[in-house]
Amino acid sequence: METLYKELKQYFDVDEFSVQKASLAFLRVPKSQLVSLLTHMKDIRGYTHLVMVTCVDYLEQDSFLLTYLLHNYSTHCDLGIQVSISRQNPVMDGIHHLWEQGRVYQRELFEMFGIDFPGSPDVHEPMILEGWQGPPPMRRDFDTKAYSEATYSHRPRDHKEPEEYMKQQLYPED
Amino acid sequence: MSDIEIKDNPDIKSELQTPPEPGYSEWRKDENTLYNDGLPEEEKDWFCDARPQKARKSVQVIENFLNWARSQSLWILAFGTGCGAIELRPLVTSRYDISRLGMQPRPTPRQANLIMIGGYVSIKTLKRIVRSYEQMQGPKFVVAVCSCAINGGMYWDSYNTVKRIDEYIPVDVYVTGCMPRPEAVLAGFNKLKELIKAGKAEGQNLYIERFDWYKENQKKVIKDWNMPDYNW
Amino acid sequence: MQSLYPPIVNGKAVYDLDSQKYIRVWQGPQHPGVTGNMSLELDICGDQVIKCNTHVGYLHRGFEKLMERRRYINCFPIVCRICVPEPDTNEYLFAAGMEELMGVQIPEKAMWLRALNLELSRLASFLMHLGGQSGAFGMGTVAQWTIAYRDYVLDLFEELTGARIYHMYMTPGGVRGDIPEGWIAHTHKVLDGASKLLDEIKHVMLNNAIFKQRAIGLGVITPEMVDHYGIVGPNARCAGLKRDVRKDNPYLIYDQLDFEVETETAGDAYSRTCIRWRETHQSIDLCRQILAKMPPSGAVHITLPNVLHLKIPAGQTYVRAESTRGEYGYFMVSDGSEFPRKVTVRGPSYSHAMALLEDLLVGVNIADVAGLMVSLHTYPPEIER
Amino acid sequence: MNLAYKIFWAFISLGVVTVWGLTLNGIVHKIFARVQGRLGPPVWQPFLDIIKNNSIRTAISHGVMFYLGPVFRIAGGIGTYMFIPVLFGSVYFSNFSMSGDVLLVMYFIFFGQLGMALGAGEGGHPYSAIAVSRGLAQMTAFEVPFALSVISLALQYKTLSITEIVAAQQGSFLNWTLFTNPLAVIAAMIAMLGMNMYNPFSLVIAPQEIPIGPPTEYQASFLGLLATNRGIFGGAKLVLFMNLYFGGATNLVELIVKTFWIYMLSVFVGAAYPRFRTEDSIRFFLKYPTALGIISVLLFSL
Repeated sequence: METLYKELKQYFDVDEFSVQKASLAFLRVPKSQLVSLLTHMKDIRGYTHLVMVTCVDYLEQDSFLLTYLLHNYSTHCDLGIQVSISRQNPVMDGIHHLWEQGRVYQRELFEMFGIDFPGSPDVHEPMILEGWQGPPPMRRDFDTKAYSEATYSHRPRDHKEPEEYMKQQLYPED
Repeated sequence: MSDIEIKDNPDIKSELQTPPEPGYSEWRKDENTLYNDGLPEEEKDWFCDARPQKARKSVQVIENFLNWARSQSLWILAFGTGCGAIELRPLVTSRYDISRLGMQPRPTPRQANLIMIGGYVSIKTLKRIVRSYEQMQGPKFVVAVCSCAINGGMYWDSYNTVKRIDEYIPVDVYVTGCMPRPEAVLAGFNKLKELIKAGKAEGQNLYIERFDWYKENQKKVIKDWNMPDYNW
Repeated sequence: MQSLYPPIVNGKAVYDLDSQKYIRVWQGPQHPGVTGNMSLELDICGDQVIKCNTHVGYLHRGFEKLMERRRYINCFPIVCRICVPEPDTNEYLFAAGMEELMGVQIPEKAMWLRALNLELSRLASFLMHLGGQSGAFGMGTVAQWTIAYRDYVLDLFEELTGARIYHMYMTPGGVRGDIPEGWIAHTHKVLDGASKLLDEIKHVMLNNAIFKQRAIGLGVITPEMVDHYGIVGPNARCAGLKRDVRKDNPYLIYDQLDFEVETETAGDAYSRTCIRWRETHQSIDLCRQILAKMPPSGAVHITLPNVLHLKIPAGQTYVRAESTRGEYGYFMVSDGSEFPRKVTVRGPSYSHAMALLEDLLVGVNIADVAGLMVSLHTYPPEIER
Repeated sequence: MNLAYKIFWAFISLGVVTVWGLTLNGIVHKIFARVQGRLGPPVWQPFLDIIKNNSIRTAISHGVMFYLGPVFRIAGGIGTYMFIPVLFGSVYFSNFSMSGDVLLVMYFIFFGQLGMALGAGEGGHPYSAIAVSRGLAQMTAFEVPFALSVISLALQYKTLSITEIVAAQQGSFLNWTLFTNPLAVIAAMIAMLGMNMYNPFSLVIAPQEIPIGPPTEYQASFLGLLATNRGIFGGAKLVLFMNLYFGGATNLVELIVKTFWIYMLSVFVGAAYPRFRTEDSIRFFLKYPTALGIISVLLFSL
């Protein structure tokens, strides 16, 4: 993995390389070089399997961290390629031309985080949520508990509160 | 896990937050017609806009006999709405075999009498459940399996699942547990049979009676209401 | 003769649904032929599907959001609910990810017990799949046999873990308990019965002329498609690729077990069924091997500090395991607090049921839609979580 | 015997065959269940289902033809039955067999299904339309070997009257068509597998693909009517096959035993096979059974 990083360093602006375990490493790449790096990894380095695309919301740093995890079936190694994009204008280049399932991940990311992938097929169509009117739900600033309490009614408990009840049972003198 | 605890239909009346209003809600034209607001203008002609009416019962003696027959031949709608559907398969196979009780899965809501709500209900599924429920021909029964259908269960703080299914469709029998064992579900079915025989499972008429209340609850959570107000 | 398929303009088929040549039908979510709660929007011409759209999201509960606001130990009861037929993979992966980030090692015996549990759950899931596959082609008898037999495997789980479906057995730091008395003999009995049942299934289902006629040549996956669509597990192995996480990246004690990766070359629904049939046998064999090689005694879990206030050092990792449907993975990010920063679940159905199914279904007879869909062994909650 | 008595006894025999047909349905479900390793529904379950379906309080109609679909179907079933002699030599259980022949009966077999197709088509559900087209295609296919087999019988017995065909088979069991014209019987029995809609020819009503088929939209008393017809039509078909190929029956016990075993053929095949696609089943019907039918016709016409 270290040698791979050194070789990649010659062509791309990769940094923040970290090895998690023998078969897994992460590195950071600027937004503009992501698609060319993925194409390079897929076509030349044998990282042909796109395991997943995911996003972590760093609200405090005002950025989204996208992780593209690639797997190499001949060395059985994973490489997580991470790219940080602005939270204010989340637009990213699509990878649906490299992997067919990329468009599904991009649809999900648009729906759950509001990250736009211009040109990706059906990306603006609702995939999982139907008739959703709130903010993208997986964003850190969306409070699911508050939303749930405001939208759905709660069934009142018609028995004893378990906390009180157990206290009476176990520590009656308190 | 999975205690066998079957509750009778909790009297919904006592838990109503807002009693059904005497006036007409804004989505109802008059006493007997529905607005069908969610539909596009050109499709409004295609759908029935009559308000559903309460079904008449026959003479008590005949009704008792018919109730007995209904209880002996319950057809379940084959709609796996959540994890609870996984226990439907052991139920129809040889270990538990609900066909002994005269029950069988039925793939179309038109021919089913019983809908089994298997656990959590997401908003997208709720829309389909309401649709399937309204397409079923009465008397129709609802068995809600798993805790999630009762009070939200594990997903009490999820933004996409409803916490009480009885606000949206009338429920006859609840089966608690996550997952309830097939025996518990079977006991729930037997309880339902008793209720039917006793003439207490009148969910269909309850739905019509409190139609406005149910519709308002449904429209509150289903934000894109693009179907007729009542799916005939 | 007029072409069956509509003209393609800008990469999209253009046709008029009102022309009475095409009809749009929905299969699901309320449809017995569709696996789980998802739906297919099929445009058909005569008996042939010309376009398919998969619709998912009927089971979305927002697990990844819910986990962000639960402590690590509170996540445990909900992770197994992501996949109902095979919850143990989720339990294992979440526990393994946590342990890796914490840098703890679990005892030897716990590893064997985890592997045993994983293999048993694979067995149960495969039995259900074989039943579903035969049921999709109308052979209700085999479906009844296998699904009923799966119940005996669930009985084993019940005896070992106390629950039928959701076991919550693999807690962080090991497993919850050791094997109860008499369980091993019971397990051997169930495994023997299962391999006998599988032989019967071979006679009734795999050798059946009509089954072969319908399944052979249905939904062929070529080796070129595998990486393009992200196909994993038996669906990739049926195209002739030797890809099995248990061999490639051995986890737990799989490097100490003796097994071969099953492959087929045809890539159609029949070869997928055959692979799964053989892998069921393999699971039975692995269970027997584990029972034979397992250390008889030893600690089954390590003592963790108070799990309610467990803080995990900052870091990120990806762990994977082989489920019945293929590679299952958890991507976990910790920021050093008591709550996980992000847990992403990579379910194998994600690529199978969406992009792959939509393309494979084109040109298939509408009668075979259910058979093809079941043969990919998709399970919707993995997609939407 | 005057006409009023005749009608009276025809209705009695209709009742008998309905009850027997439904009981057979129940027995068949029980046998399927036992093959699958479970207890199965009670034998009287079809009766309960009919009562239940008729006691549904609401029903949705989609128009006049939708109403008439099940009516046509049951008219076809009753029509089929009315022109078949049930018991040979019995004045009570001979229905109106003197006025019609086997061609009329075949017409009625078609009639019910076509009427049902019209009614189901008005249901408006795409599944109904797809299943109707598949069902009619498959029906046309299995009518070919059946018609060939009937032609072969007509050549053999030089008559089309069912009563005379039965009369010709009396005496010893060696006089049955089964032994005198085995090729025609095999062709017709394969056609019967298709008629009974069990596996492998059950694609039309397959729940996994196009659920339930033509009656997708039918509910409540419509479905009750269809289920009743399943008893009548199923019974009538069995009686027809018994008369044509298995020497008829002279008393009710013989009728029950023979129809039971004729029905069991579909059950044995149905429990062990998956189902054909429509085009495969059409191809199958037009291959082996049709060839057998043609050979048997040639044998008796030369």
